[in-house]
Amino acid sequence: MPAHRIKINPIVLAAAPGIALLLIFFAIPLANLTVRSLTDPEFGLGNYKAVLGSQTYLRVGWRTIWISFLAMSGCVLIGTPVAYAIAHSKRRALVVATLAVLGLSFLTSSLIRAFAWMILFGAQGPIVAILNAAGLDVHTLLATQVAVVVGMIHFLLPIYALTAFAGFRNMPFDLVVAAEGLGASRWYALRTVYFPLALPSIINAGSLVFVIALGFFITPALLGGPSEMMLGQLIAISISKFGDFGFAAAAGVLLMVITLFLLSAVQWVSKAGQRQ
Amino acid sequence: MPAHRIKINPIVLAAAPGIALLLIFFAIPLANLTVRSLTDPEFGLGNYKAVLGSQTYLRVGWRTIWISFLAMSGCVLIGTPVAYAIAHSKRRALVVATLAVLGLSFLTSSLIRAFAWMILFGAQGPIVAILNAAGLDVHTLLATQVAVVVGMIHFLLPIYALTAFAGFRNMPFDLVVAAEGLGASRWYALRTVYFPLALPSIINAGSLVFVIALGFFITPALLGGPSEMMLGQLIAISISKFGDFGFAAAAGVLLMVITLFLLSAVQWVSKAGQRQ
Amino acid sequence: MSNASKDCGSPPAIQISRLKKCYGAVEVLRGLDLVIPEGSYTTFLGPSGSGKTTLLRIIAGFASVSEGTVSISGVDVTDRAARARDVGMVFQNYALFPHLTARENVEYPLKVRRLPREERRRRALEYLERVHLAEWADRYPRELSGGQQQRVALARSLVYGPKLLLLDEPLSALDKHLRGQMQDFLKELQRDLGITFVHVTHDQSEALALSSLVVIMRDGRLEQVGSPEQIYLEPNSRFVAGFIGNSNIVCCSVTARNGRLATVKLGDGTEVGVPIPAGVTERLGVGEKSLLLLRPEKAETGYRIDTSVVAMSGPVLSTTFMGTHYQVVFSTRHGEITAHLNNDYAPGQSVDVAWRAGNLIVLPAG
Amino acid sequence: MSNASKDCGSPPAIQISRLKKCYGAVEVLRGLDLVIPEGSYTTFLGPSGSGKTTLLRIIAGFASVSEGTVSISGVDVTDRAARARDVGMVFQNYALFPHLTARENVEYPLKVRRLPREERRRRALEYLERVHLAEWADRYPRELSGGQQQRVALARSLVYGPKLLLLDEPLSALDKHLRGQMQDFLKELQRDLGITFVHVTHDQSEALALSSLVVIMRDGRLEQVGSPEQIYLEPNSRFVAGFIGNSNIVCCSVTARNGRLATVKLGDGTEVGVPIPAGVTERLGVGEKSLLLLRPEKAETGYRIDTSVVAMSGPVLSTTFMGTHYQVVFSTRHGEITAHLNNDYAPGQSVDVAWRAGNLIVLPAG
Repeated sequence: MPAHRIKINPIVLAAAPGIALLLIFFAIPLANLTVRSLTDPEFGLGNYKAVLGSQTYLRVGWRTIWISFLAMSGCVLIGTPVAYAIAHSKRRALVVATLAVLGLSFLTSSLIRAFAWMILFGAQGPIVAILNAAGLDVHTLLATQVAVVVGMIHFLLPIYALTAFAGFRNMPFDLVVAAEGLGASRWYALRTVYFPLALPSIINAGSLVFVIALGFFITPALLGGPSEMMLGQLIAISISKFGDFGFAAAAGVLLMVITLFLLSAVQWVSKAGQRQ
Repeated sequence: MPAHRIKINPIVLAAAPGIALLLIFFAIPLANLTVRSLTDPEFGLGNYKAVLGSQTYLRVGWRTIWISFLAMSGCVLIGTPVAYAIAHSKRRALVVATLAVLGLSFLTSSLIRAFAWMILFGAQGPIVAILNAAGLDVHTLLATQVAVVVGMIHFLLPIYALTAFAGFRNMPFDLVVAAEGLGASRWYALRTVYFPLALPSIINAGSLVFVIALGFFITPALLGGPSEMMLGQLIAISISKFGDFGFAAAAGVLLMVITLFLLSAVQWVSKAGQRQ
Repeated sequence: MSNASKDCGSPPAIQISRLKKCYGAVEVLRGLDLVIPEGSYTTFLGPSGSGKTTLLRIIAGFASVSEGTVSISGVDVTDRAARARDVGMVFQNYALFPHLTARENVEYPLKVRRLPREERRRRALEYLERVHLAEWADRYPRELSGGQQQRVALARSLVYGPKLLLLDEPLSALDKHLRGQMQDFLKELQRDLGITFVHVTHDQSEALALSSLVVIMRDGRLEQVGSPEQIYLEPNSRFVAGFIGNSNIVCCSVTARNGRLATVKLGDGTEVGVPIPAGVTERLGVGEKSLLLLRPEKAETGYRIDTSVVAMSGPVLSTTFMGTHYQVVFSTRHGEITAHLNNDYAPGQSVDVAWRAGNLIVLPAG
Repeated sequence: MSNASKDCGSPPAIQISRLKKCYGAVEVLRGLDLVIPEGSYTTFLGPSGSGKTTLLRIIAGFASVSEGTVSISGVDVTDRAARARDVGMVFQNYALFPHLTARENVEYPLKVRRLPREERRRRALEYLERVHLAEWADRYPRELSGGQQQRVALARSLVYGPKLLLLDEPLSALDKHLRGQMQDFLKELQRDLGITFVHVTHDQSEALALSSLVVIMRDGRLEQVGSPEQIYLEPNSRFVAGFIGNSNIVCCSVTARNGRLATVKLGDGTEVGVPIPAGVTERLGVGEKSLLLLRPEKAETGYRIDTSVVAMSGPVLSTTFMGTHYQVVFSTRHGEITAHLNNDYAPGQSVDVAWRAGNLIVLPAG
């Protein structure tokens, strides 16, 4: 049909350089990382064997997943009601104040926040003082799993709450009102109507903070000890202390694989649940 | 009026513990930080004098703002057309692919990304090889401002593009169509209709990445040298190398003040511009 | 303004006394008294901002009152939560649960009431059948058309046997053809079930077509309450007359009164005797400025001039074919007058039409 | 189906030939030929999905064609971008620029055309005056009501003097009262300007009230093109008859034909002579199944039974007061019949009404 007209979309033209650059930014560093992990110091799977063959390193891997899971759970438990409240409360002052605190928390450099917790949890910090006054013999809370998880929740909570809020804001709250009109209590309506519809938002926000937690580095480095080491630190130490780029690259690739695997698993389960 | 009824909002009740915890998370560490900066090793403004009194440290402060500004500008220039394209293109495949790349980039740990750039920019990396082949005598691109800015753009671009996209998606694109119907070219319509309406989204996303850049730590530490030191590193070094908590706390408070000041200034100018 | 409560028999479906509703300093309902009889199809009619939806939400229990009381079937429910009022409500956007099928949506209020699964299923299907959707029971809302979603919402609000169904502009999202069908369906449904329907609308023809009682609201007050015939034929005010149907309004003054009959004089000296609507008797004293309403559809051609008609004549400004009639606008000494006639008139042509005294409506000015 | 192009004088405002539009495998316009005369007020009328908005967007240049050509004022513009067609377009949601004032919005097309600042300002104010908004010139769109925004959009589409104005369901967002006012305003504006208006709507009464030419669309095809009177009084098909106005439809068969007159026989043996609408003469052979349309508003009481009327009688099912008339539904041997009568009938009461042969419309079945 000669009358069919093909046009080059000017939008696509305008964005083409940006998208190309993005692909370069995305693909080249990762490709390079993978190559390095397979070739430094020599070609082969040696680096991967070194990571996966060691009980210590495997334990670091499992710990990374476990601590990330704890941090995510904390965010979901604390952050979901907060996100719900700011999405649907009509008290504008409360909503604005909460959003401001979340926004400011998010913008405060993660380093400063980890540092603040170091002081708080440290030997001269107020928490130890309170615990000692209560008769507990504690010298420091630093280098404990509690410190790492609390610090990570502090970092991740604003991200979780703001992401969940963005989803909750589009929730049809009039459905809860309608359910109450049909005789349901607020709690029953939330459980049977709101929650099923909000679940994808909760899963999304949870996956996001989980994945961010997996790659964490500053917070565990400052608040945890050697026995709380996570994969991020392992990579950093391999470079800065031992200059072992190949090993670090292999650990980095493994971290990415774990991330992608867990993310796909969650998405798959969530989709399957919705289909059902 | 006795018939006026006051009810405690159940939404607020549900979220109260979360919001309280959030306030604690937000307020206590920062209060502690401020106290430490004023009292360690002794009460007074000594730590602030140490930071502000030194040419070296002031230069670190200016450099932090300058590098953050460069990184932000890069994000705005590259990311705005990308965000525009994924917000309005009708080619679903392109949109989904770009969003996936942005999402994956965002989720890849900042450490891994900085590390990938270290390899790329390093003495044995491909870029140096290409430059040498082109006859340029370059040993490494590491420890240069270029490396820091490129690494930061890589980290910040997905955040910028996704934030701007969220704003652009709600833009009334039919206004551009209407402007074309009134005789305007696509470019004229974008300039006179789309851009003025999109400006707040661009400013928002730009401020966000700028503020995140100010607190940056990993990327400049790994890709920059001592002459590219930013405030985040200064704080980290003060703690890890010299154990000078008071000085680090003062630098942290100053970083936060700079952040809030620049943020408010941008918001104020942007609001004033809209009023005009 | 209030319509009298029946003393005999069962209590009214809804009784509202001295109801006020404020949002901050804004009074959106300014002291209402209203009785809605059991088994009626009542519409709240008014322009946007008149408070009709707020009144409905207060009856449903979704909004609190600032002053006054609301009784349903004789029980004061002012302080009762929506879920304890046992009324059905159909929302403007239907408010169906998107993650549940049509049947599960209809089962929802029964599940809340802990009915056994079999009983639930049976009754849900029974009500889906009533709204002619039995074969769509397993579809999700997104798989249904607007009209079908509307009917699922109806079934869901009726399945638990409320004595009162509230409908908030239920037809405004439907296109004109479907709206007509749904009007017939709603009217039949109400007749079959025998329960009270209260329906909010801003469309006067919808209100006339559906209801046994029309409540006209304006600025948070009741402007007039009555049957469609009363509202149309005996409006209390210029607002009601103008809101219900299109009218020509001509200034006049009352020159004599004789019981329910007034003699009015137009600007050109014509005098005519007209019946006085029930609600405005006190406000139409001799010598007072008043208004004469001439409904376009009551215009007649070929008449005899005498004291029993008001005649208007002048050159035609425009003629529009409306299907059922021609709408002829012509210029007279009393201003532009519109008449619905059966013949086409060319612009400029002179036309003579008249209204019989029995078809005229007289109203106090202002 | 096509209406003939005038050979004399200026070319038609729009000429569409063999136009097809596909989205993927879906054909939304299935080969249209249409001529819209210069200076007409044309409406595209049809249910949603009939392709009327797509056709308008193709004329405006916002959608491309798959096959065929579009000419505006005799020039083939099929391949021309929207901005080069010099037509005005008013969008359903008005599409005003929110960051510009009313005046700046109206100036926009003049700024695009690089008119000097003074000239721009003068013409913008002139057109704002034309839509009665001169004193609102410095308000932003959000500070204007829906009807006012609508009029700013009109001024903006007219200020650069297009010969053709396209309106995409411009009144659908307004409430019923405002819609009536805007209809009058649009009609007057078109008469004053003398340019061609093409107006998309799904509301048949809007189409009748506004247009000199009605284009009825269905499933991507033109169903009938004609004046409002032709469409209403001589529908070509059951679809058109049903879409324009409400009708009773009764089966019959043609027993004799005599030029433009057919004799039809109803199920009960009644025979009546009826005129044949212009568009269906070939499809109404003797012996063929056909349909008789009885418009409710043409029903009459108090008639003489003879071969010049079709009489219907039966018990009343329901009566609804509609203001201008009572809508009476009654049961007959031919099914349920609706009539618009001047009196109230109680359900169960028997009613006798008739339609004069001249008011009947006969159509081919199916």
